[in-house]
Amino acid sequence: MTEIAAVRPLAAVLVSFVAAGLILVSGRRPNLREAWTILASVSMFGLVASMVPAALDGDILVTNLGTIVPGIDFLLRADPLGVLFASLASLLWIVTSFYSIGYMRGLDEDNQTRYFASFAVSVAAAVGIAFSGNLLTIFVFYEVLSVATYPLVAHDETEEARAAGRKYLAYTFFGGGVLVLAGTTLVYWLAGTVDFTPGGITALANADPTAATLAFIVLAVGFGVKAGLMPLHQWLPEAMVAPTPVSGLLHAVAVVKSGVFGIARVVLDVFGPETLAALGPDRFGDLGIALPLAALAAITLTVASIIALRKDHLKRRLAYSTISQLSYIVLGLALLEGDALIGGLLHIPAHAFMKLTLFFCAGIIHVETHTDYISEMAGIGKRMPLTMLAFGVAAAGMAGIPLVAGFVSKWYIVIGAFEGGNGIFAGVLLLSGILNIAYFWPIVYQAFFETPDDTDEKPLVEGPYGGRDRVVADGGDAADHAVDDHHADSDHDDGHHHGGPPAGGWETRDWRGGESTWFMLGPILTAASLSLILGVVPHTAVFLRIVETIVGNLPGVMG
Amino acid sequence: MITTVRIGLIAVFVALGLFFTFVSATGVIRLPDVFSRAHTASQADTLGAGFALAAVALTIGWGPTAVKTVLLLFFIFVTNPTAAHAIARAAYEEGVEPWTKGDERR
Amino acid sequence: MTDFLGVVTTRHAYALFVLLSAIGLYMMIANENLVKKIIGLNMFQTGVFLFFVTSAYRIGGAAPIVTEGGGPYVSPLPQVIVLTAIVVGISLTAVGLALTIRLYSEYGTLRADALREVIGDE
Amino acid sequence: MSVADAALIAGYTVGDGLLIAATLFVTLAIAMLYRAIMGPTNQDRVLAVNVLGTNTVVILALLGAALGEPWFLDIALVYALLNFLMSVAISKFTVERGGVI
Amino acid sequence: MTTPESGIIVPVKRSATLRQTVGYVIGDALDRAADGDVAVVHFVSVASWRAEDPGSDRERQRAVDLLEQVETWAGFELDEADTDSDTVTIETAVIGDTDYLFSPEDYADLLTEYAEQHGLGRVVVDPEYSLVGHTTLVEPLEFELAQRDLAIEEAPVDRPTRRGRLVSRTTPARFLTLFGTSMLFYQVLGGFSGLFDLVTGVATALIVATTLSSVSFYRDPTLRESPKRVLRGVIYVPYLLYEIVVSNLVVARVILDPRLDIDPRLTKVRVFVGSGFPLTTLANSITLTPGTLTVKADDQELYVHSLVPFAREGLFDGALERWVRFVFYGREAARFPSPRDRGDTEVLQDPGVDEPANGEPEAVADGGVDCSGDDTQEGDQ
Amino acid sequence: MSVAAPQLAGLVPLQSVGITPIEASLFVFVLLTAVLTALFRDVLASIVVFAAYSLGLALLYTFYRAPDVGLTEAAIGAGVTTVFLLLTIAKTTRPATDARFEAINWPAVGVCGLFVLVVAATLPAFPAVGDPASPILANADVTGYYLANAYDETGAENAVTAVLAAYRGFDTFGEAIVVFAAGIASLLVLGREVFTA
Amino acid sequence: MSDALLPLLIAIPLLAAVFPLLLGLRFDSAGWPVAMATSLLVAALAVRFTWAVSPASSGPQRLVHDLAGYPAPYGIELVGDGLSAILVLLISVVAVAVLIYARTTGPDSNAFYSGFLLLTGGLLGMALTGDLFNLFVFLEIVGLVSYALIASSDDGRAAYGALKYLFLGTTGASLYLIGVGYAFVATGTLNMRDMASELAALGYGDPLVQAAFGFILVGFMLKIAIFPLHTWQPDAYTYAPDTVSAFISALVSTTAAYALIRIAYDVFTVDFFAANPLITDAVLLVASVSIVVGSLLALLQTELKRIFAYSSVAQFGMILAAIGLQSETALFGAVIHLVGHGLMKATLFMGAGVLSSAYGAQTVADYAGLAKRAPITSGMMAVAGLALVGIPPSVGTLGKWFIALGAVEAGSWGVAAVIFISTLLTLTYIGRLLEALYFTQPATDDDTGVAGDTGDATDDGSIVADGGADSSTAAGLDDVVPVATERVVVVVVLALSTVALFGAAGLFAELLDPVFGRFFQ
Repeated sequence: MTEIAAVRPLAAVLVSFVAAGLILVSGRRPNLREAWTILASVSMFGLVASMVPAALDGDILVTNLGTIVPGIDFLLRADPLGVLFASLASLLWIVTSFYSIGYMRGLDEDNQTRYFASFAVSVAAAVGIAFSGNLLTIFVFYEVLSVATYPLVAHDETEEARAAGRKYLAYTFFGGGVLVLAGTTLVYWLAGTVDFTPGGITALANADPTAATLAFIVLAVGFGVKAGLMPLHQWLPEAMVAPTPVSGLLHAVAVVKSGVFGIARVVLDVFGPETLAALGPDRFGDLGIALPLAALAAITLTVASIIALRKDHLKRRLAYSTISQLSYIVLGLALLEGDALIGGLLHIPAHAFMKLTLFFCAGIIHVETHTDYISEMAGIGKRMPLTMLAFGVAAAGMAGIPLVAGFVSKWYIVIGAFEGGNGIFAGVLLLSGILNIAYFWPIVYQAFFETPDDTDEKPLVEGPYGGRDRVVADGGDAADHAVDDHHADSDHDDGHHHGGPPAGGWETRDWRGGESTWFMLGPILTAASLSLILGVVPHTAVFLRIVETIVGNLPGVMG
Repeated sequence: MITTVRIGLIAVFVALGLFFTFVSATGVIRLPDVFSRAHTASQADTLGAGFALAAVALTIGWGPTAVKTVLLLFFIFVTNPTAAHAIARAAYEEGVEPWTKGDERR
Repeated sequence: MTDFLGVVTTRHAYALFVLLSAIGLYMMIANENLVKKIIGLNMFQTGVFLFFVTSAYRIGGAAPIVTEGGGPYVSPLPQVIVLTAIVVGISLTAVGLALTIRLYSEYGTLRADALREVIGDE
Repeated sequence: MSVADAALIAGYTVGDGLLIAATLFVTLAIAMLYRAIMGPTNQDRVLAVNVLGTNTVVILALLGAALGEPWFLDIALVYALLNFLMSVAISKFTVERGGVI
Repeated sequence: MTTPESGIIVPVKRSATLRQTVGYVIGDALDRAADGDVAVVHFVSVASWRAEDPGSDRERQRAVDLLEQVETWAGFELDEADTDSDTVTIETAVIGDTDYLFSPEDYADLLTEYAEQHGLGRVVVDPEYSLVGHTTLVEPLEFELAQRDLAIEEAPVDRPTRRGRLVSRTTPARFLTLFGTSMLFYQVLGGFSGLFDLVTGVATALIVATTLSSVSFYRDPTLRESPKRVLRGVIYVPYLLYEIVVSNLVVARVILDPRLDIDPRLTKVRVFVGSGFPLTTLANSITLTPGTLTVKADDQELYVHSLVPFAREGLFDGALERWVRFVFYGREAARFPSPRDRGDTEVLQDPGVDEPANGEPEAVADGGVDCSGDDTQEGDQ
Repeated sequence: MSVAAPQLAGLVPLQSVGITPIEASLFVFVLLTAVLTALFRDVLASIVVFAAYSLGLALLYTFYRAPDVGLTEAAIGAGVTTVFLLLTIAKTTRPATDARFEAINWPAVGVCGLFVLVVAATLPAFPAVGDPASPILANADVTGYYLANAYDETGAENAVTAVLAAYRGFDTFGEAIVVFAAGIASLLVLGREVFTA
Repeated sequence: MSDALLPLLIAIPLLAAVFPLLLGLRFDSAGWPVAMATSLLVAALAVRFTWAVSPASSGPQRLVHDLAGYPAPYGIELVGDGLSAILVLLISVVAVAVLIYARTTGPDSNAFYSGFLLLTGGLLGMALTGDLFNLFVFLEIVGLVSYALIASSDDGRAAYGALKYLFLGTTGASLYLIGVGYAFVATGTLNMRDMASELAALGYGDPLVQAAFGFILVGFMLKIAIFPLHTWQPDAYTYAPDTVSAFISALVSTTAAYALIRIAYDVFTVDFFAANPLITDAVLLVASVSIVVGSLLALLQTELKRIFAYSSVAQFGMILAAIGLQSETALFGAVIHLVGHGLMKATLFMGAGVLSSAYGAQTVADYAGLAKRAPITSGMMAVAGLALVGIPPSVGTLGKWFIALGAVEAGSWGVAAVIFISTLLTLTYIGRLLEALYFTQPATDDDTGVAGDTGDATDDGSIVADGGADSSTAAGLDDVVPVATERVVVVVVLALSTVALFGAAGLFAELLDPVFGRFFQ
C-alpha cells in the first residue's frame, strides 16, 4: 500500500463540477449543453478508469487540499473501495446521460438546464464521496449530494414533487447534517482523527466503549438514512416522483449507494470489523455491535420485499425493491466476514446495473406510453419487446437467478453468512430471493403473457401481504378501473394520452428498436448487458477483483 | 465674642427662614385656588429663602463665595415672582376661575 | 430581622437604586403612553446613576476638588462615569421622543396598545 | 476653622445645625408634594414644583455651608435659573400649546 | 337617507392642523349622528397635478398615502368616541387630476361638483389648508365657496402661534454692555481667580455677547441714564424689602390663622410706567409684596390678584408704582396721583350682592360692569 | 469636618456609617416623586413631577459630594429632559383624562417585584455606603492615583474635570459623538415630516 | 507606529461622520463618496492591523495603545489582538460591501451616511476598547445610530420597531452598566486587564462578582437578541431599509456577542465559569432554548426578512452556547460562526433587498419562481441560505462543527444534540425559501417558461435578468424595476466568500491561537 500524491482524484471530481458550470452557462443552446454532459461523463470515466490499475496494485492516489480544521485535512484518496464506487458512478453516468437526453427531450420537460447541472453536481459529489479520505470530507460531499439532488427530486414543481423534495431533504439532512456530523464529531473527539484507515482507526479501538458504540450507532443510522434502512426509508418511494433517470441513477446508484458506501467506510475503515466485533454487550456474540445492524438489514430486506408486492405503481415497486436490495449490501457488510464482505461490496455494482436497467425500462414505458401502473401493462411486451426483455434479465438478476450479476453477489453473502455461523441470515436471504421472484414475475407475465383485453386475470400473488384485492371486484373497464389515485399527479399528460393500453391493444413494433429512440434504448441494453457480464465473468469485469483487493487489504479478515 | 454673635445670628436667620418657608408650604397646601397659592409660593418662600441664604452667607464668611449668596438672593428675588406670575397667568388664560369668598374649598 | 435592618440602613442608597430602577422598569412595562414609557426609561437610568454616585461616596469625604492638605476625598471616577452616562441618556431620550413624534404623525396615537393593534405586532 | 465647625449645642456644631435645617427643608418639600398630587390643575403642580425648586436652592446652599463645600453655591445658582426657566416653560406650554421655545 | 346637511366634504392637504381638523370634523359628524342622521364625511385630496404629468404617479401616491393617514386618524376618533361605528361613514377620494386647476374658483367648482355628486352639503376647511404652493389661500377659497350653495366652515382648531419678532439690531453699545455684564458675572462666579479665568471669561462673554446682543435690549443703554437708574434701584431695594417683610408678616398671620380669613379678588389697575423693563419691575414688585400677585400685564393694564383687603389698599395707594417711576424716570416723575385718585382701579370679581366691594364704589363705576369670566377670552393673540 | 464629629452618646449621628436624617428625607422625597411619576395619569402632571424627582435626585447627588453630577442632573434631568418632553407633547397630544391615577398593572408589579428581589439579594455584598474601605476608595491604583496626581499632570484642581477631560478624555469624545449621533438621528427620524410641516 | 492604528481605526470614521453633513450644505450628494473613501481607508487600516497582530508578521501579537498617553489603569487603553482583528476585518469588509450596495438604493441622504460612519466607528470602538465603561459608550453610540438608521425608512412600522429596539436596547445597555458597576464596586477599576487580575485576587465566588456577570450577561443578551429578550429584533430588521437591515443584522449583534466573549473570557476568565457551574448551566439552558425556539419562530413567519431575523435569534443562541461551554474549540467555532453568520446574513438581506426592489417580493410566497427571473441573486441567496444551514463546504459548517465538537468535548450532550437538531430546523425554513424560489410557479403569470429550454436561463450575463431586462420571460415582468449591477455583484461576492471561508479555518486558528492561549492557560 503506497500513497502517491496525484491530482487525478481531484480532477475526477472537478471535471463534473466544471461541467455543471458550463451547462448552466450554455442553457440557451441545448445541443451544446448536452455535449458538455457527455464530454464530462466520458472524461470522468476515463480518469477514474485510469486509476483502477493502480488500485489493483495497491497504490493509492492522494490529493490533499489542505487543512479544513486543525487535525483534519480536506483529503481525496483513491483507494480500491473508492475506485470501486467511483468507477461505478462514472460509468453509469455515461449511460444515464444518454438516457436522460432521450427522456427529457421525449417529455419536453421544463428546467432542463437545471436538471443537467444538478445531475453533474450530484455525480461530482458521488465521486467525491468515493474518494473522500476522511469522515469530514465525506460529510462535505454527502451534503453537497443532498443539496444537488434536491432539485432533481422536486423537478416537477408540483405540490407532490415539492412535498417529496421536502421529505427527502428532511430525511437526508437528518442523516447527513445531523447524525453524520455528530458521529464525525464523536469520532474526532474519541480518536483525534477521522482519517480512514483500512481495518479501522487504532485509537478508536482503545477509546471509551460506550462513546464508541454511540458513535457507531449515530454514524450507521446517519448513513443508513440514505441507504434506505427501515424505518428511515420513507423518503425513497416518495422521491420516485422524480424523472426516471434520476430515480435510476441517483436512487439506485448515487444517493442510496453513497449511504451504503458510507456504511462500508464506517464498518471497514473507521471502526474496522475487529473493533466492531469487540463493541457491544457480550451476548451480541461474534458480530458485536454490528449485530443490530445486521438484524435491521435483515428485517428491512424482508419487509421491503413484502411491501413491494403490494405496489401497483411500477417505480414504487422498484423503489421498495431498492430498499430491500440495499439491505443485502448492508447485511453483507454487517456480517463482518470475508466472503460476506465481498458479496456485499460486489452487490453495489451488481445491484446498480440491474436496478438501472429496471428503472430505465420503467422510464421508457412512461415516455412512450405514459403508463405507470403495472396493472395497465398487459401485453406491453409486444409493444416494446427489447425493453421488456432487458427488464426480464434484470429482474432475474434481482431474484438471484444464475448468470446474472445478482447471483454472484448473493452467493458470496450467503456463503459468508454460513461461514460466520449466522445461518439465520442466510435463511432470510433465501426467503427474500423468493419474494423477489414473487414481485417481479407478475410484471414479466403481464408484459408478455397477458393481452390488454383481459387484464383482470393477471396472476398477482394473493397472499396475506400481497395482492390487490380490489382488482377482483368487478369486471368493468380495465383502464378506468386501474387508474388509481396517484395517477393524476404523476404523469404529464398533455391531453393526448391517458396511460394504460389503447383500446385496441398495443400495436406491435418490430424487434429492431422501433419501439423508442436509441437514446434510451441504448442505455437500457448497455446496462442489461453489463449485468449479464458481471454475472457471467465476474473477474474479467474488474469489479470482483477490486472487491477482493479491498477485502484482502483488511487486516484480520480472511479473504 | 464676635463668633458667638455670628452663631446667634445664624441660628435666628435659619429659624426665620424655616418659619417663612413653613408659612409658604402651609399656604400652598391650605389656600383654596391656584391664584392665592401663588401668593405664598412667590412671597413667603422668597423671604424664607432670603433668610436662609443670609444664614449661609454668615456661615461662610466674607469672600467671593458670599458674593455668590448675594447673587443667588438676587436671582431668587427676580425669578420667583416672575415664575409665579407666569403660572398665574397661565391659569388665568386657561380659564381657571379665581376663588372668591363663599365658594367651596377646592 | 435586625440583620435585615442593618443591611438596609447601611446600604440605603443602593436599596434606593434598586427601587428607582424597578419603578422605571414598571413604567416601561405598564404605562401605555409612549412618553411615559420614555420617562420610565429615564428613571431606570437615573437609578443606575445613583448607584455609581453612591459607590464613589465616602463618609466625611470632600468633593474631589483637590487642594493642598485637603482630603479625604470621594472618588472622582464614578462621577465621571455618571456625567458621561447622563449625556448619553439625554441623547437617547431625545431620539426616543423624536421617534414618538414620528409615530404620532404616522398613526395619530401615542398609546402603545393602539399602535400594536394598528401595526399588528405579535 | 470656619464657623461651620464651631460648637453649637450639645455636641453639635453649627454645620450640624445647618444640616438639620436642610433636613427640615426637605421635609417641607415633601409636604409640598401634597399639592403636586392633589392638583387640581396642572398649574398647581407647577407651582408646587416651583416652590420645591426654591427650596432646593436653599437646601443646596445650606448643604454647602454645612459640609464646607462652597462649590455647592454654584450649583444652587444654576438651579435658581433653571427653576425659573422650567416654571416659565411649563406655564407657557399650558397656555399656548406648541409655543414653548 | 342622507340629508345634504349631514354630508361633509373636507379638502385635505398635509398641514400642521390637519390632524386637529380631522378630529373636529369627526366630532361634529358624531354629534349629528347622535341626532339620528347618518353622517357622511368625504375627505378629498384635490390634485395639483395632472394624470399625464411626469412625476404624477409619485404625487398621486403621496396624496393616497395622506388620505390613508387621514382615514386612520378618523378611525381613531371614532374608536375613541366609542359609539356605533356605522353611524359615520368615511370616504376618501382624489379628485381633479384630469383638469388644469388655476384659481380658487376652479377649486371651488371642483369641490362643488363633487359635493353635488355625492349629496354633500357642507365644506369644512382646515385653516392651514393651502391650494397649491405655500401661501394660505383659504380666504379666497372660502369666498368662492360661499358664492355657491355649500355651507362653509373653517375648522376651529388651534393654529400654531405666530410670535412677534424678538430680534432687533445689534449695536456696539448693546454689545459692550452685554459683554461687560457677562464678564462680570463670570468673574464673580469664578471668584476672580487669575489669568485662566480671565481668558476663559473673555471667551465666554464674547460668545454670549455675539449671540445674544441682538435679543437682549429694546434700546441702547446710555452712559448718562443707566448708572443713575442702577443707583436709584439700589435705594429702592431696602424699601421693597421692608414692604415685603411687613406684608409677609400680615399674610403669614392670615395663613396660619385656623379660620383662614381671606377675601381674594381679581382687580385691574391701569398704571403709568413705560412698557418693557419698568413694567416688568413693577409687576414683579407687586408680586413680591405679599397679598398681591400680578396675573397678567396688558401694556398699561395690570390684572392683579389680591389676597386680603389690606393688600388691595396698598395696591390702590400706588406706592410701588411711584417708586418704580422714581427708579426709572427720576424724582419728578414720582409725584403722581395714586391709581385710586386717578380712577384707574377696578375690582373685576363682583363678590356678590350681600358683600359690597370693600369701600371701592368708584372702582366699579369706572370700567363698566362687564363680568369676569368672559374677559379671559380677549387679550393677546 | 471629621468623620466622627458628633460622638456624644445618645445623639443621632449625622456623619457616620448608616442613614442620616437628610439622606432619609431625600430618599422619601425621591421615592414619592418617582411613584407619583409612575402613577399620574395625566402626562403633563407626570412630567412636572418627574422634574421634581430630578431635582431631588440632584440634591442627593450633591449630598454625596458629586457637585458636578448634581449640576448636570439638574440641568439635563430637570431642565433639558423636561423641555424635550414638553416639546413632544406639544407636537403630539395630551390625552384628556378624568382619573387622577393610573390603574396599577399587577403583572408588571410582579415583574418589577421579582427584579427588586433578585437585585436586593445582592445588597448585603455591598460595602456600606461611604465606607472608606470599599475597593473603589481604597484602590490606590485608580482613585488614589487620580487624587494624588491629577493636579500635577493636568493642571485641573477639580479631579472630576481632570479625569473627564484628560484621563478619560476618550469617553468624553465618545460622549460628544453620542450627542452628534442624536442630532443625526433626529434628522433621520424626523427630517422630512415634522420640521417641514 | 503600529499601535497608532487602533485610535485611527476608531477616530477616522467617527470624525469623518461630520463631513457628509458639512459638505452636504454645499453638494447634494456628498455622503456616499465620503463614506466610501472613509470605509476604504478603514478597510486598509484593518488589513494593516490584522497583519500587525498576525503571527505571520514579526510584530507583537497584541497591540496596546494608551490614549492620550495616560497608562492603563488610569487612562483608557485600546487593545488589539487576533480576536479583535477578525472583528475589525469583518466590520470593515461588510461596511464597504454595504456601501457599494447602497450607492443606488440606500436612503439617499447625507444624514444617512453620517449615521453609517458613526455606526462603523462605534462598532470598531466596541471591538478595540480595553475599558469596560468605554465599551458602554460605544455600545450606546452603536445603539443610538442603529435606532435612527432603522427609523430612516419611510415605513411607520420601522419607527415603531426602532422605538421598541430603543427601549430594550437601552435597558440592555443599562443592565450592562449596572453589571460594570458591580464589578467596579468589587474591584475599583474599569480597565479590563486590571479588573481581570483584581477579580482573580478577589475570588470568583464573591456575590458581587457573580451579580456583575449576571447583569452583564443579561444586558448583552438583550443586545444580542437571545430568545426571551429578542422581541425587538424581528420588527427592527423587517421594516428597516434593506441596506440598514443588511448592515445591522450582519454587525450589531455580532459585535455585541464579540464583546460578551471578550468580557467573559478576558475579564471574568474561564475560571469564573468553572467556579460557578450554576451560571454556566443557565447560560447553556437559555442558549439551547433560544436555538430551538428561534428556529421554530422562524418557521412560523411568512415575511422573508422576519424569517431571517428569527433565524438570527437561533444562530446567536448557538454562539451563546459556545460561550457557556468553556471550551476552546467551541469558542473558536463561535468566532468563526460570528464571522460566517455576519456574511451570510448580509448576503441574505441584500439578496432579499435586490429581489424586493426589483419584484416587490416580501413574503415567501412572493418569491415563487423568482429563480428563473433572477437566477444570480436567487442562486446566491440559496448559497448563503445553505451555508446558514451548515451545509458544506461553507463557513457555516465550520462554525457549527467546532461548536458541536466543543460541546462534545465538554460532555454537554444536550447542547450538542440541540446544535445538531437546529441544523434540521434551519433547513426547514431555508428549504421553504428555496422551494419557493426554484420549485414554485409564480402565482400570477401562468406558464412562464413552459416553452422548455428557451425560458430556462440566460447566457448573456444573467445579471441582466436580475436587472429585469430578460426578454425571454418578459411576459410577467411588467412591474420590474431595474436593479443596479453592483448590488448583484456585492451579493455574489459575499455569498461566495461564505463558501471560500470554508478553507480558512487555518487562518482563523493562526490569529486566534495566541488569544485563546491566554484565555485558556
